[in-house]
Amino acid sequence: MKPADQKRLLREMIFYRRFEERCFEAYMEHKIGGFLHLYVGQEAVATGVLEMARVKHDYIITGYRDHIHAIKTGAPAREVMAELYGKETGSSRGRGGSMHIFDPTVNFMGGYALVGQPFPLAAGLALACKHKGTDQIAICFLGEGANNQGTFHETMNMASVWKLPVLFVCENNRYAIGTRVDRSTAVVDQYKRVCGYNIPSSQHDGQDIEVVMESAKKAVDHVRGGKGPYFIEYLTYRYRGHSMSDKTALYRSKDEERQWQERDPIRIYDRKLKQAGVVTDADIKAMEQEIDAMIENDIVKFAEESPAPRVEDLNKYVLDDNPDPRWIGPLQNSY
Amino acid sequence: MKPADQKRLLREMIFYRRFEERCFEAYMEHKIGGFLHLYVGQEAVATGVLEMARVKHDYIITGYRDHIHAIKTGAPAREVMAELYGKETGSSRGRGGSMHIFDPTVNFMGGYALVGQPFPLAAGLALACKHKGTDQIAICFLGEGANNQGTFHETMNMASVWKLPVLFVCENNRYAIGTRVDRSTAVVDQYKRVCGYNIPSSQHDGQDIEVVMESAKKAVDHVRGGKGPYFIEYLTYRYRGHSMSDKTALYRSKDEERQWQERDPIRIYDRKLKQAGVVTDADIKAMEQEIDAMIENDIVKFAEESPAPRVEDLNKYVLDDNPDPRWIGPLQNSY
Amino acid sequence: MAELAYWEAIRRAHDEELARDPNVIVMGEDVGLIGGTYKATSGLYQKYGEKRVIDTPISENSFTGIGIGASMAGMRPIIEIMSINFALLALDTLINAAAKIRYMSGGRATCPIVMRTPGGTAHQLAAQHSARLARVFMSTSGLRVVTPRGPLDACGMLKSAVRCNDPVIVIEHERMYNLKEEIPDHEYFRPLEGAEIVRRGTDITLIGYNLSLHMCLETAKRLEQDGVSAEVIDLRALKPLDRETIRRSVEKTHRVVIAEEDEAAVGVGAEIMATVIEECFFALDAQPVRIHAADVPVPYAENLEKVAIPNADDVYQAALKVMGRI
Amino acid sequence: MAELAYWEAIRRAHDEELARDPNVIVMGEDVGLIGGTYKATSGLYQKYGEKRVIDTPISENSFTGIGIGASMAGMRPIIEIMSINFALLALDTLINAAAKIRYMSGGRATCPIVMRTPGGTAHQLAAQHSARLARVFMSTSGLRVVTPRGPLDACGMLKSAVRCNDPVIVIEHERMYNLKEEIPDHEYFRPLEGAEIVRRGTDITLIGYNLSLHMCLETAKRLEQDGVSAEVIDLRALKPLDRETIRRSVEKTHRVVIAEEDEAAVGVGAEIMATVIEECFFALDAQPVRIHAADVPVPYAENLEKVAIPNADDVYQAALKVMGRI
Ligand SMILES: Cc1ncc(C[n+]2csc(CCOP(=O)(O)OP(=O)(O)O)c2C)c(N)n1
Ligand SMILES: Cc1ncc(C[n+]2csc(CCOP(=O)(O)OP(=O)(O)O)c2C)c(N)n1
Ligand SMILES: [Mg+2]
Ligand SMILES: [Mg+2]
Repeated sequence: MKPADQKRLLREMIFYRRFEERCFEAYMEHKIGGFLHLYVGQEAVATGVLEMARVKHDYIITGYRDHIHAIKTGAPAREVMAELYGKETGSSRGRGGSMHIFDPTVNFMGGYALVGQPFPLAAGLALACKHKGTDQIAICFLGEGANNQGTFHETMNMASVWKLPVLFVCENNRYAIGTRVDRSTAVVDQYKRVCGYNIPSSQHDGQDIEVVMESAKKAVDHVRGGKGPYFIEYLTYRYRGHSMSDKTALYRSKDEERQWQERDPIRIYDRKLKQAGVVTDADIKAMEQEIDAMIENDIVKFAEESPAPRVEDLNKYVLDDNPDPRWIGPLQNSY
Repeated sequence: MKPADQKRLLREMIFYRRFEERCFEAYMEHKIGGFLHLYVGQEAVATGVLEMARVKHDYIITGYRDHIHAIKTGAPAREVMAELYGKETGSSRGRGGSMHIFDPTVNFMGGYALVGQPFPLAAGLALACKHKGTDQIAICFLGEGANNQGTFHETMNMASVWKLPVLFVCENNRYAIGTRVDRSTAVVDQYKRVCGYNIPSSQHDGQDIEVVMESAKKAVDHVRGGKGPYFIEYLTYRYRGHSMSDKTALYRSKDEERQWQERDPIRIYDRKLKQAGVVTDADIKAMEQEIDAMIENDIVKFAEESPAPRVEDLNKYVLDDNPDPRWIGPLQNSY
Repeated sequence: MAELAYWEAIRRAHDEELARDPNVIVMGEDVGLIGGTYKATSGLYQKYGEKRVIDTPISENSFTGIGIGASMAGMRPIIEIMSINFALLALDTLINAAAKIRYMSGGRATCPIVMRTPGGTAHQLAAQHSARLARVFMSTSGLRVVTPRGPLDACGMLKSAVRCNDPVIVIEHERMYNLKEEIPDHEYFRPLEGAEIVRRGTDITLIGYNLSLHMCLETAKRLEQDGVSAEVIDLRALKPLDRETIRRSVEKTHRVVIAEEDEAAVGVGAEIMATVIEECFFALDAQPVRIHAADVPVPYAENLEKVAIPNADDVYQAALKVMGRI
Repeated sequence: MAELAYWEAIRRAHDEELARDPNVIVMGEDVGLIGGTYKATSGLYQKYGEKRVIDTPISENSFTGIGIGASMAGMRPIIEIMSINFALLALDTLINAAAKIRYMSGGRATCPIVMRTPGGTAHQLAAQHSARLARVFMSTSGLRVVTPRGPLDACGMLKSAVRCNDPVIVIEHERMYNLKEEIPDHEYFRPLEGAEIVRRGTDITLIGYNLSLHMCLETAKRLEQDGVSAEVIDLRALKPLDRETIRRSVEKTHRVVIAEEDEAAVGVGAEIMATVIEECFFALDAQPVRIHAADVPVPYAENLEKVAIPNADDVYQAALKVMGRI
């Protein structure tokens, strides 16, 4: 990989971290409402996997922890922020909020709040790709907790029987809210759970973006190559609570948190790049400043200044707002 | 096994066959309504497994193809027939019909029409056994098609995490209505599908009752011994259509049917017992006559002569008919 | 014009839409090789192949979800759920996903799926095979719900449903698949909105949908012999509901009986009753009456089942009562 | 008497029942170690151990089914579904199994489970976290459905639900968990049936349940200043429904407003409206009115959410209209 790309990836991860932290602040200021699930700690997974995908071409879908997946796929960060602010300029026109970022213009097909629901939707996107004979694939990011849902099993089976071009990315951050994986799951290595579907799978470090990229490339190639689904697991960690109200002290130790802090994906990568002479501390400082300025002056400003949806538009988007009367009516021979 | 027991088991299987065939006739005569799913061809599985269980002690549960499981568990055959006739003396007081035979007095906890629904119910029965510290186990019989339902996955996982005393018996008769197992399922050997749950499993011939009994004994011992769930698969075949309206010619060949007819569980066993000198052709003939007479003169007669439910009782059994007013009311300070 | 059975009309709609648009696919349990439990897709697997007419495993929630996902990428899946009872397993993808995706994406993503399913009590199928869940879909914003009363609507509305950009729930009935009606030989469409006056009258309005519409028609015939002129409305579409047609009719007749096959509590009948009250309370000359099933799970025994579910005579008796004849 | 918050009252009911009967268990996602999303089970895992207070995987349909199976063998499981939205995943085991097992076994098998869940729109949780599904359970025969309005009922009804031999659905509300009320120190029960007149009046009847009851109470206070005496009914139990209390009240006041938080179509309000019509049509002096949410999936944006869901002022305005004051 070229140094320029390495530098870009480092910058991206720092940006994602700062973006999420800025969301946290905005939430504290009551600018953002509802549930807010931050991606802090897991950045290398989405960044690395999507770097290996063909974004805007492949279909991407995930759960409620979706800001970064959307942005890396190509959704404008300011629209994501505007969505969190509940503005008409938001990715989902202010209707969806944090858990439901959508940008079909870049084939980002949404964040979903129901744990496990994206599995079949992803397989359906893949079915469409296969049906149309394109070389697109679908990529589904979900947590390890989601794998206990019935849709996991049903979808893995159908994806395999029908050889659908879908890559399942399991972000195993060890917890589903307060439940540690071994307390809810008989086989804790998630990649082993697909053995009953004839789907190849593997497990990798999710904190080292180079490991992520290398493994993701193989998985993407497999799927794009027409060999059917692939299931890839990354071991990672969320540094913050599950959502804003969550107190991690109830279910995990400070010690454990500290150990994972040492495996911070940004620190791992910046150390690596510094050692390789690709970046200096000064470069990073400059990056951070540039990022913070951009977040304030572009992203947050855009969100702040954008208009809220008009209340007159409450009923928009429930059904097709301009339906073809041939299918809808009115019925001729009635009153 | 003692010859008397062998003879008894042969007689049981012949009885089950004749019972089901008599149901077929009664359906043709419009004495039985609704859906009717017959067990013809699969007799060795329920007979063999339940012979190894402690019936009336263990909990048994299954799907809609449930007559024989109920009878072998101890539900009086005449009550089962009366149920099919929709009579007040039926196993379920005429309210359930063929798909919903219940007899909790012998711990037969029902037949269910929703494919896959009995999985969690069985695990729940097992949870109760474990909770109370008895040496009871729960046994769940279901078809291979049911294993594609989300409840399979969810339940296997929980049964394993909580080490529940439950035996899952998969009756793999190769078809789910008209869908052959390989057309719906990525891994057709059903016993391999539990690899993701840390549940031991095995596959056996379901047509030879001695094979069934031997393998079931090990499985039952495992579960009763406190080692957690076990999943056992039997390869079997239903000779008739899925239900009465089903035309098998749409999805399987006469040739295939003929091959399986040669593996008829009753013929396999009677040949074996004749060779061993346990029974003679004359014995079998006598048995058949005795069975047919009993079916007509006792079972069918009972069903025919029993009264239908009273229409005044329509609203009985919706909720507890004699609730404790302390929990139900009336509320004192209202009108 | 040829006379077709209800199932044949559905089959024809599938056939025409499959032939026209390569993005139309059919999915469901046993819809392919054996042509569907009620033959509604028979021969299509043989004609269009297993990639277009897809036999699914018994995984209702996820094969519905796969249909939804495919529709988001431009496909037009027609999903069959073999019986509405099994739809309870698929409500997460139908209600939490399909019905809400357009709204929560601010109109940027759409789910043009069709979900067809027979709902209703057939003959002695007992509690787990007799659900009548129209009410659940009717109460879900973001869905369209239609209930074709016969072959004409069954074909014409299904075709409209496939073309429409919204998720459409088509509720059929096990006891209607063999019902016959003449339908045009040429391609035609029937709209997804609008109640229909299927019989004009002046003295009382009988409102039904799906199977219960036929109870209303039978009642109207009997009432005629009693000298009562009944107007019969087929709701056709439960969502969106055509309140206007109901209002106009009741303003004319001043009397109304609503017939449905479901239990009373929070049923379609309750909503129609509320609609009548909201639209024309002061036009009423008699208390509106709803006919519905008993508040019990459906029993197997024939005699119990018979009293548990409503029939045409129940509607007739109610109409006489509303007319002050008894 | 001590003042307890709603969540504390629920916690106390759990605690008392767990202490009394070894067959009582609690199951749900994160109900154990961390004590539940709304703290309603906090401390119980520590007190009763992981065999009695069970953290489940995210498998709603099956952990509910496991609770049902256990109840058939004599246990008394209290199942928490973290949000009513997720209950759509468990409707097969709740509606196709729990609600029907007693009936279809001819009374030979029973399912004495309790399923607790918060239903309603909280603050900006958007379409997939704002469901108000009381209607779905209310329309299912074989279930009991209760909606405690405050700590007194929350504790007393939950205890009754655990003792009762039927499956009971307890619908709470995310915006009520911190609501406070004095409740007795000694053990007490509140019945699972019966609407309650929570305020007596003579001019108009306001009917609500769960959160909407509080809108009615607020409205009654405002109406008092206008010289209107409002009677307020808390339905408390949606199934079975206390039709008698509704009838008596409306026969006295001749006017009625029904408030609910759900969308109108086939909602609880429709059923109450139909009940009023069936019970006391001729006693009405004005058209009954139902207050409800807009027919849209719940939007995230604060301003849109505000207009999508009803509030106390909507009930007040409706009452004025029914009173002929505007
Ligand atoms: C169907 C459903 N059940 C429960 C929840 C509540 N819930 C939200 S997130 C979550 C944990 C999910 O854990 P995991 O899949 O590991 O993802 P992570 O949050 O760790 O990224 C739960 C239980 C939900 N949103 N949907
Ligand atoms: C949830 C659900 N989906 C679909 C059906 C329709 N159905 C009834 S039996 C059956 C096939 C089941 O096959 P299998 O589990 O192999 O059992 P078998 O009939 O072979 O004994 C299907 C699809 C149903 N009853 N319930
Ligand atoms: Mg996780
Ligand atoms: Mg089978």
